[in-house]
Amino acid sequence: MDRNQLVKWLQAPAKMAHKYSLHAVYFCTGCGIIEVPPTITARWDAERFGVIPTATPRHANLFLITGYVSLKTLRAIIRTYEQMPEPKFSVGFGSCPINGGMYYDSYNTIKHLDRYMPIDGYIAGCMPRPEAIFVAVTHLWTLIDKDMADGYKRYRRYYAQYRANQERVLGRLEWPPLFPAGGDA
Amino acid sequence: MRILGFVISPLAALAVGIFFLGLTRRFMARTQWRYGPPLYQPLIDMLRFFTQKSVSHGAIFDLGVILSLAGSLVVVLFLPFGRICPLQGSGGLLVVLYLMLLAPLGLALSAGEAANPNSSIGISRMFALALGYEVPLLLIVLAAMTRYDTISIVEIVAAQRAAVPNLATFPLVLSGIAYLLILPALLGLRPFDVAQAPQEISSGPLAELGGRYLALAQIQNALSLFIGISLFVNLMWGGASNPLVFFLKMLVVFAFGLWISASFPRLRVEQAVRYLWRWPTLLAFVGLLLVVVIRR
Amino acid sequence: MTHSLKARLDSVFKDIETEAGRDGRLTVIATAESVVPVLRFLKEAGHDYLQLVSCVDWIDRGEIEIVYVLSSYLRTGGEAEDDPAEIVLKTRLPRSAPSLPTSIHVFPAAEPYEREMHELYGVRFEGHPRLTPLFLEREYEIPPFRKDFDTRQYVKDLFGSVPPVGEKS
Amino acid sequence: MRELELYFGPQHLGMVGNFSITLTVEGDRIVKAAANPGYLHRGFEKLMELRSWIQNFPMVCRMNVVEPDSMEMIYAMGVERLAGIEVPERAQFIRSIYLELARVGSHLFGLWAYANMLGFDTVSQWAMYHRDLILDLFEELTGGRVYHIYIWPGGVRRDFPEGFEDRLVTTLHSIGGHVPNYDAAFFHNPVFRQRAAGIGTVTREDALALGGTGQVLRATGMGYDIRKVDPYAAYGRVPWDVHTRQEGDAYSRIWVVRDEMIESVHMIFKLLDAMPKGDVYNRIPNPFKWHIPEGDAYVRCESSRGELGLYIVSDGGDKPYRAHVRTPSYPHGMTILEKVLVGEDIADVGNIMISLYVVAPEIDR
Repeated sequence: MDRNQLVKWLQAPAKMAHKYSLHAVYFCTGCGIIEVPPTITARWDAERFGVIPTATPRHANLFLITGYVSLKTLRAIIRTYEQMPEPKFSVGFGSCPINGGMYYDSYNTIKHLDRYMPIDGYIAGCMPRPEAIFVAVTHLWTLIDKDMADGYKRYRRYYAQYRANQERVLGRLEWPPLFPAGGDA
Repeated sequence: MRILGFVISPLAALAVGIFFLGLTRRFMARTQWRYGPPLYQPLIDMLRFFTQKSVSHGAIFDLGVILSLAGSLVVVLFLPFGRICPLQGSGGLLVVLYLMLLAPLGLALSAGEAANPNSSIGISRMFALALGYEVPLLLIVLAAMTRYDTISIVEIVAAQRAAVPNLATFPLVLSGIAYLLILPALLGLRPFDVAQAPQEISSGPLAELGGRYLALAQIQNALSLFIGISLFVNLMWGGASNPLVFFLKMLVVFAFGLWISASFPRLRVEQAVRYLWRWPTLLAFVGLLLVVVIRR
Repeated sequence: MTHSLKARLDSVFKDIETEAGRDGRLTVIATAESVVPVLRFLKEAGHDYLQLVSCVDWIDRGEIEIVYVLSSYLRTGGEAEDDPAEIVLKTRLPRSAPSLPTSIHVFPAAEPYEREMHELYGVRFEGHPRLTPLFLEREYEIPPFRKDFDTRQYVKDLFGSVPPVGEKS
Repeated sequence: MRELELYFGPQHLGMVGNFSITLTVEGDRIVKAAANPGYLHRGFEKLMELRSWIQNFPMVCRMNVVEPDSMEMIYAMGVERLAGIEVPERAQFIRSIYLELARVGSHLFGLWAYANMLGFDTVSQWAMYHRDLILDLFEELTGGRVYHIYIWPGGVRRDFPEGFEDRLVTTLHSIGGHVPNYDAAFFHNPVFRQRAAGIGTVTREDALALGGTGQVLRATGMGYDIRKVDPYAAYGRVPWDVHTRQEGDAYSRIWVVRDEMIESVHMIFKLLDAMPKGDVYNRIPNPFKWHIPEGDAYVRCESSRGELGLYIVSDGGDKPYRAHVRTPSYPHGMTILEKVLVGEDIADVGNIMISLYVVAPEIDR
């Protein structure tokens, strides 16, 4: 730990703790999940940087959406995202959450994930290599440092719009709104 | 001095417990051919949990978590750490055994309030496992109490330090081995981590705990590591005259636990209970029997 | 000697066509009513392995074709032996209201395939105990695997209409 | 006792893939299980109808992310059967080596998943590390870590690079050197035996009636392997054995996987020795104007999880008219899983599912 880090730790301990303790929800949303086990195991060992998978969304603060999102999965993803405690960060993994990727004309996968839930960053590629996950994590660190990883704030702010988009593709959602006031906007 | 003990003892226990948590992750990482996180990683995690938004599921939920932590904290006060032991005069082993049950009870309360099916399964597994290790643990503790004719832990430690190893201490070796056999179950380590089993029931009782509550549960976990090991060192390995030696002894015991933990997959709960009721119970029973016979 | 089974089939069932192909393959074309009896006959003849139930939408002919691919676990078949290695049983149904008796009493393995065909092609399997939704989340007017379901247009209509979230400019 | 409905998955640490099961339980016993797939449904076969014959190669491999190579193989076989393309001898050998390598990688992934499910992180991490060494070989050969798109109609995309064979042999030897470690730590581990023996028993009758293949069937004592039954690529050219066990439970399935992995490595060595020189592909027509004559075909090959089949129809156009993939996980994950789970303990759901080696994207497609 160099001196710069130490100063940062003293100035903003909470922020630094969020940076170095990214616990990811283990949710195999698509084929990107195949590169997660190498990342968290012996070859790349993401635990060096505090990134580990957890079993329940309540413990997590990082949501890696690994690959295409079908409609049935979208429902589960929104549930999971809403269960995570704030502050929480979400990263889209692979081309498919960005714009549908090679499933651009599939009737059952959604195309722009950021219209249904906030995304703090994307990792492009099909499949992105494990190194790309590390690059993404360092980018996320920078974003957290600069208070730019504010997806959860956006979710609160534009909740009415997000909820409307979710209901447009999924039909009526069976759970009550997370923010009953409908957000600020 | 005694007042100071009330502060130092829990802090020392906490420090040791959290160090053990970090050590677990580091040790596991090395057996798995990786570097692993820094030793202070549990501290970072706890800091994050504390600063995250926590969702409460009601008053009982809060109370349960606090109860389990408080129970463990009080137990720590009864356990000599080297010479530091704030509550040496009162209670002793029986109170410790009693209070050790508070921790799972508190978690059960909060899990019941959270109404997550995984938590409920975890709790029932936790109590089944407790049922498994309480029997040999009681026999072991009884053996120690009968041998030294006291229920005070401090006096047991003193008696062990005074006595020269002879034939009369042999039965306690059996009890000691029995204790080592149930140690992973007591600490909730791998072959017996049925209650949390992330792959089966999503962390069980902890499934609904988030933010602050999870941090408190982690602290409780650290303390329970301390309690399980220090009880062994005090009862079976003669304690220590200063905290450093005591810590080193604990480290050796914990390393043994980790070694077991790294080399076995998880048992099912009924298999775990069957195991606990077979060999450790048998050994502990024989130990107790011999202690009684030799005393006659 | 692919002919023996072919000849037996021809003699037992009147309303089927059989055609021996290369590589020990036998194609049988049956009517909707004779599918289950033919399957039962083939199973008793040793072709006990239902590999696949598939479905082809021949939109130009106005037909939906259900395809059963059968082979045998024990006999490898081929020219040297008595039986064909692979039997493809086809039946053609009208596109407007495709309906067929279920074959799960003969081949339990057909159960999920029939559910899938029901969902993706809208083929009714009479007597199937659970024709509940399998894969799909939304309901579709035209079953999505039919040729007249334009997935690109559908995507444009559904997902293209979802607006981006943020400050409205 | 009260019956209770429990949802297992889709967000679950012990589960590989996005899949859920609705369980009806009585206490800890499962009374009824209903597989609930569809979380990964993309309408693959529909999308394949919209892409030309050659454009479909990047599509098919994405159907199964754990072992994409057998998917490429099956599609190439289907196209070759329909279009009547011959494959040069050397390409057949390269395909076999490539597929066997993929099988080892896939089985190591399965071992990771299984050990991880049982909470045995030590072995699971070793397995994942060794799989990564194999992925490195793939990367050198094809340029991709996960998706390779290496097999083409009429052969393979390129020959082995200079010195690749040596590196292949070295890597496999170094992984093989760890087999005693795996045996001591995992396969002969008494706790593993306790956890897996007698769990999730599939009887041979059930496996046959419900369409079981692969190690599910081989663990019941039946040596059914498409590589022997209906040899493709170069599997008929070298001698090798099919490994079976009798019990049909999770323990014997994992043992079959282990034996198969070792057999695959031996097979690669034999194939390397017997490999002839020559071309690795036959020219195909201009892919943009490639029309394949009308007809239909069913082709099959042995993937690491069982029989993989493809029913492909051409109407004489430049795109497949219909393609239907028969994936091994489909019967294993739906009919067999639903049958086997009844009467088991809820603690063993993930255990059984992974020992059947169900890969969810294969079911949903």
